Amino acid sequence: GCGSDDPAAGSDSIKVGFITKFPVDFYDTMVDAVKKYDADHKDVEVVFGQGKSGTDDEGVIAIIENMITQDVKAIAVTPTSPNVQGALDKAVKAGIKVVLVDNDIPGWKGKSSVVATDNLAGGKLAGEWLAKKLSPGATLAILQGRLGNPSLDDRVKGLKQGLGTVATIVAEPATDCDQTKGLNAAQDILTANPNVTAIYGACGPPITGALQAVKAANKKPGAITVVGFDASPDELTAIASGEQAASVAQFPAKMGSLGIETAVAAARGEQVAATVDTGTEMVTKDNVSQFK
Amino acid sequence: MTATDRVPALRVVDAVKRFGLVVALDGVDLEVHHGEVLALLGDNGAGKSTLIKCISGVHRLDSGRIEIDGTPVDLHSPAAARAHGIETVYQDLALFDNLDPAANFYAGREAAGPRWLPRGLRVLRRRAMAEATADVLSRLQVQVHAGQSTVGLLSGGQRQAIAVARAAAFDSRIVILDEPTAALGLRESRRVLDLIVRLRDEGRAVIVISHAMDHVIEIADRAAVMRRGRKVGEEVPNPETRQRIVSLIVGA
Amino acid sequence: MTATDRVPALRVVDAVKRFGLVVALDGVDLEVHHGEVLALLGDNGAGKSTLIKCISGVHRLDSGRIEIDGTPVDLHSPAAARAHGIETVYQDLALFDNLDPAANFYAGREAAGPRWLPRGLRVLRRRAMAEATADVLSRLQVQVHAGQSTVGLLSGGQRQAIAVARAAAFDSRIVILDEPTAALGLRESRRVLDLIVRLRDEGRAVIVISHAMDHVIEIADRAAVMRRGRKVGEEVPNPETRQRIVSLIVGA
Amino acid sequence: MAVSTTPPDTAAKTDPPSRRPTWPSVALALIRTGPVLMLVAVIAVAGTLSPVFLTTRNLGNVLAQTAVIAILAIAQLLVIVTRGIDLSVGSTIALAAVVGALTFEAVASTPLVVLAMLGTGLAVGLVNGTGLVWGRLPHPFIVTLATLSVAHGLALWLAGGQPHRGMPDIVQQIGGGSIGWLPYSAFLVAALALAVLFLTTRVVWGRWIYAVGGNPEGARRSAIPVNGVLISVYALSGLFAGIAAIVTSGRLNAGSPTFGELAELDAIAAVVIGGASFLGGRGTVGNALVGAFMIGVIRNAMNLMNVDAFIQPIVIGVVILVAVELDVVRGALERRFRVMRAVQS
Amino acid sequence: MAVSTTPPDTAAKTDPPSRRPTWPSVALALIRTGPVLMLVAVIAVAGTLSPVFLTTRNLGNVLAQTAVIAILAIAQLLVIVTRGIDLSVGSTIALAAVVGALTFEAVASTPLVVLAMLGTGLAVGLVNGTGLVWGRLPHPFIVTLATLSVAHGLALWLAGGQPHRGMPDIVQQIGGGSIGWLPYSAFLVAALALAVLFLTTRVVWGRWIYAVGGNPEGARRSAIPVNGVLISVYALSGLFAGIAAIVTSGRLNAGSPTFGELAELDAIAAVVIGGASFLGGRGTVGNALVGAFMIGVIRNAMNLMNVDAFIQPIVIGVVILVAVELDVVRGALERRFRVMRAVQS
Ligand SMILES: Nc1ncnc2c1ncn2[C@@H]1O[C@H](COP(=O)(O)OP(=O)(O)OP(=O)(O)O)[C@@H](O)[C@H]1O
Ligand SMILES: Nc1ncnc2c1ncn2[C@@H]1O[C@H](COP(=O)(O)OP(=O)(O)OP(=O)(O)O)[C@@H](O)[C@H]1O
Ligand SMILES: O[C@@H]1[C@H](O)[C@H](O)CO[C@H]1O
Ligand SMILES: [Mg+2]
Ligand SMILES: [Mg+2]
Repeated sequence: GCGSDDPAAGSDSIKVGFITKFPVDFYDTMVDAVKKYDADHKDVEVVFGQGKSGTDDEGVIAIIENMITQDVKAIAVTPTSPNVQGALDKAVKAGIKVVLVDNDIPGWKGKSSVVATDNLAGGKLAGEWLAKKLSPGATLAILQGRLGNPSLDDRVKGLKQGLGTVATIVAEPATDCDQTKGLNAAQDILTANPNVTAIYGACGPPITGALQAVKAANKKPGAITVVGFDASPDELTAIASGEQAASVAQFPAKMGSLGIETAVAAARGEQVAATVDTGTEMVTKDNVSQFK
Repeated sequence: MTATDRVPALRVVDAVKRFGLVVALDGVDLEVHHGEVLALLGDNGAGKSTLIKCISGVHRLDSGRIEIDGTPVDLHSPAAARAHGIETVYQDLALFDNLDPAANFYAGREAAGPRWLPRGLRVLRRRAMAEATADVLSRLQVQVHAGQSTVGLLSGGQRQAIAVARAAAFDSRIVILDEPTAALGLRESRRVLDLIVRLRDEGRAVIVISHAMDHVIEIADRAAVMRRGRKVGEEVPNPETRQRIVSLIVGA
Repeated sequence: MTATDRVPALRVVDAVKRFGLVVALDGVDLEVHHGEVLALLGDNGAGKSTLIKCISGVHRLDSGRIEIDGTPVDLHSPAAARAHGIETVYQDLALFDNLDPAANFYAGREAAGPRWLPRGLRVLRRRAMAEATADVLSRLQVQVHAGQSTVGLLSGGQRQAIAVARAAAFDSRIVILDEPTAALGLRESRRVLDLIVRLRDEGRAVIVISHAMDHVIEIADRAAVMRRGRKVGEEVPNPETRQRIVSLIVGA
Repeated sequence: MAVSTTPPDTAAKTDPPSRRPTWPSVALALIRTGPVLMLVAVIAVAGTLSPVFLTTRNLGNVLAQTAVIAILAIAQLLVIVTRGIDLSVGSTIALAAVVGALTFEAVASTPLVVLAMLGTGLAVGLVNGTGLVWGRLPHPFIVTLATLSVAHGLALWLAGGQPHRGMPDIVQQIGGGSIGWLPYSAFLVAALALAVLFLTTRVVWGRWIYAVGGNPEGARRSAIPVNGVLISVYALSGLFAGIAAIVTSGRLNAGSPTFGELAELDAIAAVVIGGASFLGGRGTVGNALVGAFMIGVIRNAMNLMNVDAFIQPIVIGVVILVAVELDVVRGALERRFRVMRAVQS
Repeated sequence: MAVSTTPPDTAAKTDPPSRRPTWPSVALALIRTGPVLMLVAVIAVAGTLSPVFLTTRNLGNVLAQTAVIAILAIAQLLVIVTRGIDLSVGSTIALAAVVGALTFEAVASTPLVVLAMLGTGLAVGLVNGTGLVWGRLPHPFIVTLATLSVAHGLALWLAGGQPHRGMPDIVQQIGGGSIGWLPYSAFLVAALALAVLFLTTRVVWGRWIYAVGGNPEGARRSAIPVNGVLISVYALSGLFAGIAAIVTSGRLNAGSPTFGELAELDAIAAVVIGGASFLGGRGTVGNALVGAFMIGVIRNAMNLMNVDAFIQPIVIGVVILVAVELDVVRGALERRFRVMRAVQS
């Protein structure tokens, strides 16, 4: 059921909250999967909530509080940061099961389960992939996401760990995951460092922008190794055409459906796994067809 | 020279205007004829400015009516009043401190062309406006320097002169001046008084608000006195009636 | 009553003030004594307001000096001028349209306590201020209604009366009034003239700018005439000297 | 000057106010409550559409969720009354929270943490105020935009881009604790609002703020210490941002460089919804609070009603516009009723 | 009124302007160039610190990167001159871009896509203008904040939260193409700036804009169609946001609900850096452009110099503040030199 006026939503119907960070395609895909689950399960009513930005702790907390008021039995939430744990504690105290989706809150005891990618591990994966691909003396530019956003920061941190000392990092501007800012930054990087070997981006839109800058600089497609994160539809197209080398894929739809399933199970008092790794995978030209 | 035509250029009938608890106009009747200077007198707060603002479309009457050349008109906005040939110098001057004298002078009726374009899109005739403005101002003996770009920096009298010149320069049939010489020096006042007389001689209807009895006696054909929102009397102002007018004003 | 003490209350020596290309003051000397009313005359734009603004700390002189009771002073701000006992009514009134009459009246010297607190943190004596303001205003015969909460809505004369009352009410040694009766009616003008005479009789030094020769002759002990930024002469104003003063003003 | 009491006999006449309550005067009394009326209307609609809205538990949530906007709005009101604007308050929250969290990590002393946060806020405010005044800047937009940027950068840099968890218990209580359903932060908001109400209506300084906003040059000529007033107003705005930082970091038990993002826009919107004017000299603390709660209530109600995230901004925009428009109509009605009452009496 | 030419003989005397160029007049000529001088200073510093900065290639980048801010700033200037503000332009870019992208998906007609984007921008602008005027709102902050919110929500909803890729070739050229190193968008900016310069300085409507901003009540009393002027200004601001949407979505070859986020703040900052006043009636197109390029140059230079991302906001804040402060000093110097020249001659 998808509303209290739904006749099928009887007394045994159970109300579960699903909270995402902010309106971007990544969460849209996730929410679509949950909506589908909602439509398929007459005995579950999902209430949704979404913050305003990737760092909108206050907004997410307000939604959590409001869901407590509405007596949901479980909340699946993509935490903007560990800062939301106080509000989640309140939920747990009110007998609500909490499932973290997309990102973990390390060290927080209240969670029933974590259905997520490990962003640090994802970043490391990209770093190791690049380390293999690049030759010593290579130079790398990093397009950061939104400064202070833990999951985005982890992707950069992970990359540096995986990369080791193979390449020198020549620039790492923040792009707020915005395509225009990514394009501007990449243009400037290519002007200042015309011979940069590789570009890594912590999220999809700036990578799409960077590809445009590479093209505008009259570089041959693929001359610069461009690696992204999230494997957005635009990135997949670029990988298929050879403009982009690779991207770290997450599986938002999977996170959504597994997240809501886990939350419902926890709410019904069933035993749930402490962690459900939805996995990350390196998407390259070789395997891109599987992701389309 | 007193006007003798039967239909007044402007007629106000039973005008009432309230601001909250204040009754600024309390049933005022007024007439002014073409070729006549009517002085509007009264103490501070008597309602003079309110009355002329109602005639100029700044305020709307709560009740009562206004006729021009015998026809009732709806002066719902200053634009409507201007369309009916009413031109006003306000007590607070309503100048644009950020604009130069010429722009102030022509505000709302800029010289511009070509004619077939909508008014707002016409190209300004800046040179022509600047020259005409300088001429009119020098005629009022108030020199404004080229170095003074905006009227916000002019002296009190220079500002008033610009406002008066603006109202008189264009071909309107009813000219209203709210204390036009208050900030003016001797010579400038004289020029404005001459100007008022010339406006009358051109057949326009002129309403002047002034606290300067000498000026009133010199130029006005008729004086209407207001007190506490009502019209309390009319006189032909001259040295003999002076004391009677003063009594009307102060209500003694 | 003309002042006879040797040291002037206020003395301006060789004052020069330029605004870009305009020389508003061009070497002006001026004195006014305690117990004296000095009229400052001149055509529009002659530099009168500029001079009193320099004395009041609004503008700084480009060169020249100002002495109070024989001592050179630095009037770098209106606060400094006020600290030296100078109180001014400006031509543009400088009222607060968003505040009520009492708040305007006491602006910058609010009645408040307790004394041991820094001035800004004292608690307003609102009732006392309202009452005193009403008294002072009614004495000037300008009634302001309770329903009129902010002075922005008052008539031109009501506004001017508040500004004049404000400058006169407090115990300052030098009072400067820039065209204090320009917007006032007959009765209100009379009250202000009486007020000026009383200020003089209390031993204060008074400078009045006015274009109304009758008023000047009636109340001023001495008249200084400015033209084009210079002081062009001084006279004791009376009916006999009237014509000479007028000639000085218009420069003929 | 001696005082005489000549009775008024000139000037336009005034009708005496009526004593008997007539229907226009009842309508007037209702309508005069001003923007509060609109807030009550919004609350009524929210309560009707969502039954949980009016539960004490939810009202507690609304109060807690709106505390930060409300605190910022109270101070922003003063800034706006002086014809100014303070864009830096959101970033200041971030900086103060980070400084507080780092202080807590270093010394774990509650008074020091609180002082550090308040001091940081005050410092940013003083930079704004003195920069505006001594820099003779034409408008505070620029200096507060600059400190917005600088404080944000400093917060990121000090925090190393990371949130720092942990706040003293008292701070956590202030931000997240409650007596029954009434959050402590609501009491804090009430106390601050009352203090500023007192300052603005009863104290000389408050009078000066309105004078400076109404006529800055006139204020200078009246020997009002205009520069001091401006500096004090920005200092207070900074200090209140520091207080807001305490509430935020207490509620979230952390200090993070992402706190307070765009909070300045909420605060300014609240003040403007409450009827203050960018042209200065107008606006009241009470109405600024009403504006803050208008925003808070709408957001809360939409969450409760499970309004689609894409639709929420549309609803917020429309509701704010309608509320303000109704207030415009209300004002016109108030004037009309005043006249009617005067005529009837 | 007949015209006489009595020579002036009263009033303060004026020194004739000097003919021979003296050193104060040379200094004055330099100093008078205004904010441009500050921009040149910033460019000089950037060129010194980063050798690539002054390469044509980089200058081309700067032009392309600043085009959107510049377009918005030109229109925002007009709004601010009328004492207004238009907060909705960023969201309008998003909405127009999404509408354009969806149109392109549906019909693939270039003129229709362009018309759809311009029309969307114009529509939002008309809503702002008529809402302000007919709603008798006290300030455009509220209505444009409302449309900010509504346009953002509509863009999200229409796009389903997703970016939609694909734009007609011509649109892509406008946004991303160039002749040599000169981007087409720079020509567009220049053309729009010249057009608005002409409108503001040579056309009646431009005169009215400054009159309405300088004295709204005076404008009404002068029979200037104040409401029409206000509506036209907001309509133009919306239209320019539509043009900015064409540039953005052409450059990125997509329409996405995330476009234009916070672009309004950049535009307003540019206008204010260029010396316009929120109190209305003051400001020029040229200086608004200078403000836009000041922001663009600083951002570009920091990227070139690889300034730490945490430090960038700090540098931006400080540089903007310093530039504006220098302009204040410049203005004071200008007045001083004017007097000096007058005295010398
Ligand atoms: N702030 C200013 N900037 C530029 N010019 C100014 C400024 N103030 C005054 N002026 C100019 O200086 C000259 C003297 O002005 P001032 O106001 O002193 O004249 P005034 O004698 O008071 O005239 P009025 O009788 O009309 O009030 C005028 O030409 C005026 O335009
Ligand atoms: N917009 C307004 N709102 C409220 N009260 C007003 C408004 N305009 C005028 N009044 C009041 O109406 C009364 C009449 O004012 P008005 O300006 O017409 O007087 P006046 O005769 O022109 O006086 P003065 O000679 O001083 O200019 C005054 O009491 C004034 O305070
Ligand atoms: O953590 C999330 C997601 O993994 C996604 O990449 C979108 O932005 C981030 O904030
Ligand atoms: Mg009047
Ligand atoms: Mg003067």
